[in-house]
Formats: sequence, C-alpha cells, structure tokens
Amino acid sequence: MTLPVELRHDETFVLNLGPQHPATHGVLRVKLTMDGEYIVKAEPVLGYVHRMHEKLAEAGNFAQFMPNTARMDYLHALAFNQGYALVVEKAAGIEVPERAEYIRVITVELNRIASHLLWWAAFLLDLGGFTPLLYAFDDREQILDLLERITGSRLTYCYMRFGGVYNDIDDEFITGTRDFIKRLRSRMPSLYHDLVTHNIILIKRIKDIGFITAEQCRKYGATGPVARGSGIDYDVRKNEPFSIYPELDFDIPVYNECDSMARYMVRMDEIEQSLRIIEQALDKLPDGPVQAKVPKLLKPEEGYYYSAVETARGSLGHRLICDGGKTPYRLKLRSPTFSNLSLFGEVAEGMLLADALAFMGSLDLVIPEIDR
Amino acid sequence: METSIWRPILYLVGIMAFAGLNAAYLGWCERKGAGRIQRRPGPKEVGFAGLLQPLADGIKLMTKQLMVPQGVDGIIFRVAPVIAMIPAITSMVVIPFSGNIQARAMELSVLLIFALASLGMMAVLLGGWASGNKYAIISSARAVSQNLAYEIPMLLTVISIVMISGSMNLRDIAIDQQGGFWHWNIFRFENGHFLYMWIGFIIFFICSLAETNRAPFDMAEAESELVAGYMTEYGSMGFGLFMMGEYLNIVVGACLTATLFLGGWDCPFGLTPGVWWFLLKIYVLIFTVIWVRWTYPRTQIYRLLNLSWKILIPFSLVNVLVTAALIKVF
Amino acid sequence: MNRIEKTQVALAALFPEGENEPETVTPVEGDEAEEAVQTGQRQPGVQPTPYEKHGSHLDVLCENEQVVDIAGVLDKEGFFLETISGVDWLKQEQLEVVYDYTRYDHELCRVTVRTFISRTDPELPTISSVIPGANWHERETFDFYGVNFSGHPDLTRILLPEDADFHPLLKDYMP
Amino acid sequence: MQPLVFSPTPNPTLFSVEGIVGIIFLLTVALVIFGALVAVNSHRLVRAVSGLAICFTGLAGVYYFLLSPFLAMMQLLIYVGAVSILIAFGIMMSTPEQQDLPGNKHISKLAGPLGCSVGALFFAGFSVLGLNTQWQVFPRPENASGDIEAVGKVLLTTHSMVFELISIVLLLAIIGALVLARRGRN
Repeated sequence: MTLPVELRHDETFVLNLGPQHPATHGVLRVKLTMDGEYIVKAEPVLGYVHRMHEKLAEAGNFAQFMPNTARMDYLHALAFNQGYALVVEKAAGIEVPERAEYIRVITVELNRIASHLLWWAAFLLDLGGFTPLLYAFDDREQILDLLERITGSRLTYCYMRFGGVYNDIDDEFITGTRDFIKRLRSRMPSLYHDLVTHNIILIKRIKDIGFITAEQCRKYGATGPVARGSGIDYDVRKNEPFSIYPELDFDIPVYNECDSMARYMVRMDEIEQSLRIIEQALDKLPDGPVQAKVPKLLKPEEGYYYSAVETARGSLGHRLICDGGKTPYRLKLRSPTFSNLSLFGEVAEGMLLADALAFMGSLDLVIPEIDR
Repeated sequence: METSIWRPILYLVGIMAFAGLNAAYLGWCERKGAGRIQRRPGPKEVGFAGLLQPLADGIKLMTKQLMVPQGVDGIIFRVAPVIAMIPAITSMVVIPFSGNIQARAMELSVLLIFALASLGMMAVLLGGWASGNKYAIISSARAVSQNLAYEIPMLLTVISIVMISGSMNLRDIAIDQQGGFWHWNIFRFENGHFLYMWIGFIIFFICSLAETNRAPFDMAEAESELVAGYMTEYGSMGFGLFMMGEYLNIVVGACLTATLFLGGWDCPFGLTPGVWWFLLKIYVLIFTVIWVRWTYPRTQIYRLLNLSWKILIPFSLVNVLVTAALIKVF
Repeated sequence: MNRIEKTQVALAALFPEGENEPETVTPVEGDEAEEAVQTGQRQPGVQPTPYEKHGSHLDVLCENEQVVDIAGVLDKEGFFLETISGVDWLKQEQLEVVYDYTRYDHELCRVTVRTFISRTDPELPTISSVIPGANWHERETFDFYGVNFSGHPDLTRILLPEDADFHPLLKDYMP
Repeated sequence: MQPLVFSPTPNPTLFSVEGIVGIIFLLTVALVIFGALVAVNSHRLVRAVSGLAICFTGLAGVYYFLLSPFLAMMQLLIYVGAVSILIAFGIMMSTPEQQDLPGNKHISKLAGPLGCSVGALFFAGFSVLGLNTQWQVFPRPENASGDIEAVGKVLLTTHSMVFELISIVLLLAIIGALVLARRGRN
C-alpha cells in the first residue's frame, strides 16, 4: 500500500477490515467502502477458514463425522453434536433413553451459557472494555471444568452418540453444576449487570445502533438472539420442540427494540433461562441407561431428513439425504451465523465504523461455523 | 545572579531520571493495577512482584529491529516517536514538586505546558501520516480533532484558575493554595468562590483523560476499530517511545491537576507540606486514570466530540464568567 | 384450516394440472407418499410428508422456473428461507437443488422445495430478487456444485478462493 | 525569577550557565535556518510543513531570547500547535497521493544565480547597516518576565484596537469554517 488514502472522484476509499483484525474475532474479512468514518458499502468476504466439512461427511460413515461437528461452532459444540445426532437418529429411527436426553440438555445448556459468556466478553472487548473479559472467563472456566469431567474435552466435544451419550454423569458433576448455578446467579447482578449492563457508556454505544427490523430478519433468515432482539418469538426449543424441552418450564426472552442493546439483553436473559433449564433437568433427572443399543454401522433408509436445534447463535439445521448406504449421501449444514451475517451489508450501510463494529459484535459471529 | 552550572545539570539529570522511571514503572503499575482489578496477579515472574518486568520489556524493545515498512516516509516515520517524548519531558521543567524543588519557576509555566502539549499532537499526526496505513491516517484525524476539541474547555478551566490566583506561574498558583485543603482550588471557599470549583476540576480531569488519549477516550488507538491506530506500523523502540510518551503525558497531566486544583505540595491539614504530598497526589490521580481505563468501555468518536462541544465547552465558559463575576463582586 | 393446509392450498395453485392435486389435505401416512418422496420419481406437485419421520411437512417438487413463484408465494405466506442445498445424483445424471423454508410463529410448518436440473448445464433462476437472504446460499451452491443461478446479482465464489476452478461437492470431483 | 539573558561578562567559558545559554541561542537560530531550508527545499508537502513547524519552534526560541516569553509561548501554541497542525491536517485530508512535487522545469536558468545575487546583496547591505549603526542600549523592558497582569493591561489599553480587530477576524474565520463545514450536511 503506497497510497495512504485512496481518494476517488466521489471521495470514498476502501478499507480492508481483516482477515486479521482484532474486531472480527477470527478470519473474517469485510471490504468497507468508506466516506470518512461513514460506511458507504460493506461486503463481508468469507471462506478464510473453510474446511469443506460437508465433503468430509460424505467420505466416512455416519459416526465418523461426529467429531467434525464440534469443529464448526467451537463455542457451542455440544449443540452441533446434538443436532447431528438428532438428524441421524431421525433417519435411522433410533430411540434415545430418557436419562441420555436429560444429560444432553444439561450439557448443551451449560455449553450455551459458556458460549454466551464468551460472546459477552468478546463483545465488551469490541467496545474497548477489557476487564469484563476476565470476569466472564472466570465463570466460563467453571463450566469447562465441569464439562471436561464428563466429556473428556474442554472445547471441541465429541460427547453425543447415536442413541445416547458417551459417558454418564456422576454426583460430583451434579453438585458441581448446582454450585455453579448458585455462583453465577450471585455474580450476575453485581458483576455483569451493575458493572456493564447499566454502564452509561455501554448503553450509549449500543442503544439504537444496528437496527434490524423483523421483516429484514425474515428476508435474510436470521434466527436466534438476532431475531429475538427484533421482536420475533422464534426459538427452535419452543417452536419445534425436540428432546425433553417440552417437559421443562422456561421462557424465551424477546425484545422489541431491534437494536444491539436488545440482542445484548436477549443473551443476558438467556443465560438465566438456561440456568433454570439446568436446574429443572437436574431435579427431574431419571435413572437408567445413557446409551441405547445401536448397530455399529448405521444404514438409514433412503430419504430426505431435516432436523433443527437451537444453538447459542440460532437455528442450526441439518439437511440429510440418504441413499441407503453407510455414508451420508449429502449432509448440508444450515449454520445460523451464515444467515445472520448476510444481514450485515444491508444494515451497516451508512453507519460509523465504530458503530458497525459494535453491531458486528452483537451478531455473535463464529467464523468457522460460517465457513464450515 | 548565581550562575553555578551544577544546578541546571542536577535538574536535568533529576528530571530525566524521574521521567524515565515513571515511563517504565507506570507500565508496571498499569499492568499490576489491571491485574488486581481483573482478579489476577499481573506480572510476577521477573524480579520480586515483577518489579524487573519494565527492565525486561525495555531490553526486549530495544533489541528488536526497528522495522520501517515499504512505502512509509522514512524520516518522518523515525522522527515522530522522538517528537512524542520531547514535550512530555520538557514540561517537567516548570512543575513545582515542592516549595524548593522546581527546575524553573517560569512566569508563564501553565502556558508553556499547553504550548508543548500541542507539539505532542504533531507527533501523532506525523507518525500516523508517515505510516502510510489507512487505519493510522483515520487515527491521526481522530487524534487531532479530539485534541483540538478538548484543548478548549481545558484552557478555559485553567483561565478561571489563573483569574483566581492572578498568575500563570504554577508555583504562585500552588503557593496561593497553601494552608489546608479548604484553601485548595477544588474546595475554595474564599472571595465568594463558594465550592463550585469542583465542576472545573471534573471538566479538567475529563479533558486530561481525553488529551492523554486514555480510555474511555482512547479513540486514536481504539484497538477493536483501528487495530492500534497511529502506532499500527510501529514496533520495537518506536512503539516504546510512543508508549513512554503517553505515560509521561499522564504524569504531566496529573502534576498539572494536582498543582492547579489540589494545592500542589500542600498537606490537607496544614502540616509538614512537602514533595511527598505532591507525589502522593499525583499517584492517586494516576491510579484513578488506570482505574477508569480498566473499568469503562470505550466511547465513540462522535459522542466524544459532542461531549466536548456541547457540554464541556459551555460549562467551562459559564465557569469562567461566574468566576470573573465573583472576583469583581467580592 | 391449519397452517400446513393453508400453505398447501396456496402452493397447489401453482400446479394447475388436476392430477397433481392431493386428494386429502391431511398428512398422508400411507406407503405411496413415502415411496414417492424417497424415489424422487414422482410428478411435480405438493405432497404432505410425515413430519415425525422426515422433519418436513410439505414436500414440493417443481419445475425449474417455478422456484421463483414458489419463493414468492412462501414469502407472502410469511416463510423464511432456512437454506439451499445442492445434491449431486451422479447415477441419474442430474443435480437437485433443495430449498428449505419455515416460519417464525408457533404453527410449525416446514416446506421442502426440490427441483432437478441437468448435470451438464446446471441452470436455475435466482430467488434472491424475492428473498435477499438467498443471495449467499445461492452463491454457496454455485461454489460447490456449479449451479448457475441466472439473474443473480453477484454470482461469485463465496467460501472457496475466488480463483478456484472446481466444484468440490460434485460426486465425481477428485482433488 | 529572571529570564535567561546574556551575561554582561564579555567572554564566558563554555562550561558555565552563560556558555550553555549561548549554545542554546545558537541552536535556536540554527533551528530557524534548518526549518526554513527544509520547508523550502522539500519535495513532499508534509515534510515541508514539518520544516515550517521546526522553523516556528526556533522562532519561539528567538522571541524568548528577545525577552518576550509571552510571545514565545504564543508562537508555540498558535503557530506550531494550531497553524502547522491544521496545514498538515489539510494536506493529509486532501492530497490524493503522497506524490513528490513536480520540479518546475520552465524556470529560466538565470533564476538561480539571480536569486542568489539578490540575496547576497541584501545580506551585504544589512550587514553593513548593522555594523555601522550606533546601537543604543535600551533598558530592560518592563514586562520581560511575561507577567500576565502586565500583558492584560497592555492588550486592553495600548493595543485595544488591534485586540478588537483580531477578535473580528477570528469571528469571521469561525463563521467561515462553519459555513464550509455545514455545506455537506442536510
């Protein structure tokens, strides 16, 4: 780059945000056409961590793809585990023991809290607040310790099996989880809300910024907290109940403000709802096996299958097409942030650079999940 | 006139040592303070409680190669970090550390500090420009508009202090506040200045945060937006000098605040005034700056400018008017 | 009339031939429906599918040009596009493009729209003019299968490098 | 405190306050000349502005030695801190590229020698004048230390007209800047 500022006749210049930039949390690149500090046009450029997982799925048998699922959304890996397990169980007609379902829900919700905590930390980092990052990591660490006990890994889990889970939970996990719930509940009001949520600078930074209408959400297929921040009451756990969610009592937080603050509040409330879910699931936890009898090599019958789960970022869909063989003939992943990010270009137009980055943070992007 | 050569030399060495130690150890203080605020220990490996960490950092920075990327304006790129250091060190000359520790009690010392501060802005501007990087240019543009915007309320507040003290000499201003905290400008209760100068103090403190590019006003190096702002292309000691210049600016700002508002070297209860009180005050102020930095998120450049033009400048103007009126009446 | 039936009626209007109209509007649990879905050999039209089994309420097989009209109808009915997936049926020498739609409200209705295109000259009209969110999904399908979406505003590589000259999800692709 | 002035002692040693002051004086003069040369000879606009800023800084030093510390501070504050920065800012925001200024090839070959000889003539003339004039020794000016009260009095009595005129100029400048800045907005 020899020219510091490339001015065209219409006085705009191109700013290349990424693929290595502190605010893109990974290797996303956004080509920004700027007029001063205002964004004239924003084009996300994807694919820097594309690994062709869908082709890999076609290369092995059904069980062999399970570890790959966690490599996509490394923040909510258990939901990806669960989504893949669900679609294969649907195709192969496998019944899951009840205890396994409860364990799945408990671990997935714990993982969801961990994911939201990390989002919160990274979002505050985008806004220039470094301290909340360490507070959130402190809590997240507790979750990772708990999950490590039963799943064996801390980030890229491969915990679910077709027809159950890999490992039963023990009493230590249950008491640890209960302690964690108590701990997070006591820390939420002071550390999270008093320090950050009610902070005037934060409110001024994200209130009325990044306005997404419900119609825009629908046109772009946005789901998860992005849609719920725009007044859309859509959560796969309620709208299309799976697993044991219908038996549990929890609310879906919905905010009508459509701005970054609304998305922020949705996620903060979701942490509390997840705590509720875990608590109830622990109370109701039945005895029994955690793994159904399943043949080693699955051969689901020919057909089209679709199943969705709710990850921390929105609706994750698996479109599975089988030809009766022992490998998935076609496995397409509908990753939530892929759709959520496609909004960015339209909404970021005319925004200030700083606001656009705050808005991008509020979308909660996990790049490997977009690029797959 | 006593013309001993030793006095200037001693002050030269003293100021350089004070500046150097502050520049190095404020980095340590910042990291330790941030660590405590974030419930972690901070640096602790090198030396006792990490006290040798600045030395290690310094050695590391100095032994690294000074990279001059292709396409930059070489001379200006190399000179800019030096310019960043000059005004901060030079300002120390006129700061009254105590009644008898001051290199030079210039009649216009307040003015000198502000004149030099504007020189520091030049360093940011030139460094950003010479880097030939778009982020650096945006950052420079931000830094200049921010500094211009905050210099005005800062100077206006200082004018009201100068009117009260009747002098631009920092030493005279400090002497004017001797004899207990009720004489300090922030709590001033004489000549009709009924306890409103704390408004000026707050304005001044906010402005000094903005002028020294500290969070929540660190627009020029907003790392989540502009990578590292004007320092993006700098490494090794070029970066080190910018960092040290920034810390020294904080020290100068704290010294100025302590002298203008907090009675300089005066003891709050009128006992044993001396340099220790001055140092205590400036380090409390510096700690506050660090505390703010690690507590608040960053604001946004347009809100920052609005804060100055729409709130601080009107308030400081009214402050000047009220002060003038009260001086006239009483 | 529940949501599924309403959608079915709305979509059936696009298929004027009488023989494709389903006799009943309740989900068919019979073997014929099952078989028809799975073989992919049936006539174009709307067909209810067992949700418990396939995760979809309506299965729409359509002609290539109809995808835009269907997208329009579904858009008007308040659906949003979940995803677009390509499938390479190497033995049958054709490609299939599957569109998944669903709705935000609590009356669950998932619609699968499928269309078969030639494998040698894959071309489809774009639906990004109706549903802007389809833009990236179509680019992805182009990226992986080489499906040419005519009328697409910016049909370039999205996940693969911009100078890639292959379509890796085709079954006969050898790296 | 007295401002630094040359000592009346005729031959101060180098290692004394007077000697160092003398060196500093020579440095400020050198700074003025160096800055001016950079400003004139540089092919890059930003370097030229930097030279200008250096020149202004040196001038501030010269003012200080001329017993006008207030003027020196103002020189720093306004010319270095505001004018140079605004010029640099303006260049930064408006130059399409960091181009080298094109050397003007249409200047006659006579221009160099002519300019040099005119300069030499002026230099010689002023030197003769300076050496031959009987310089009067004026008493120290009253406000040599930059006492703020004295400055205020002078500004509002002797030079009140100039002072007011400057405010009008500044007001016009502010209005002009506002007009220019608001043009792009709705």
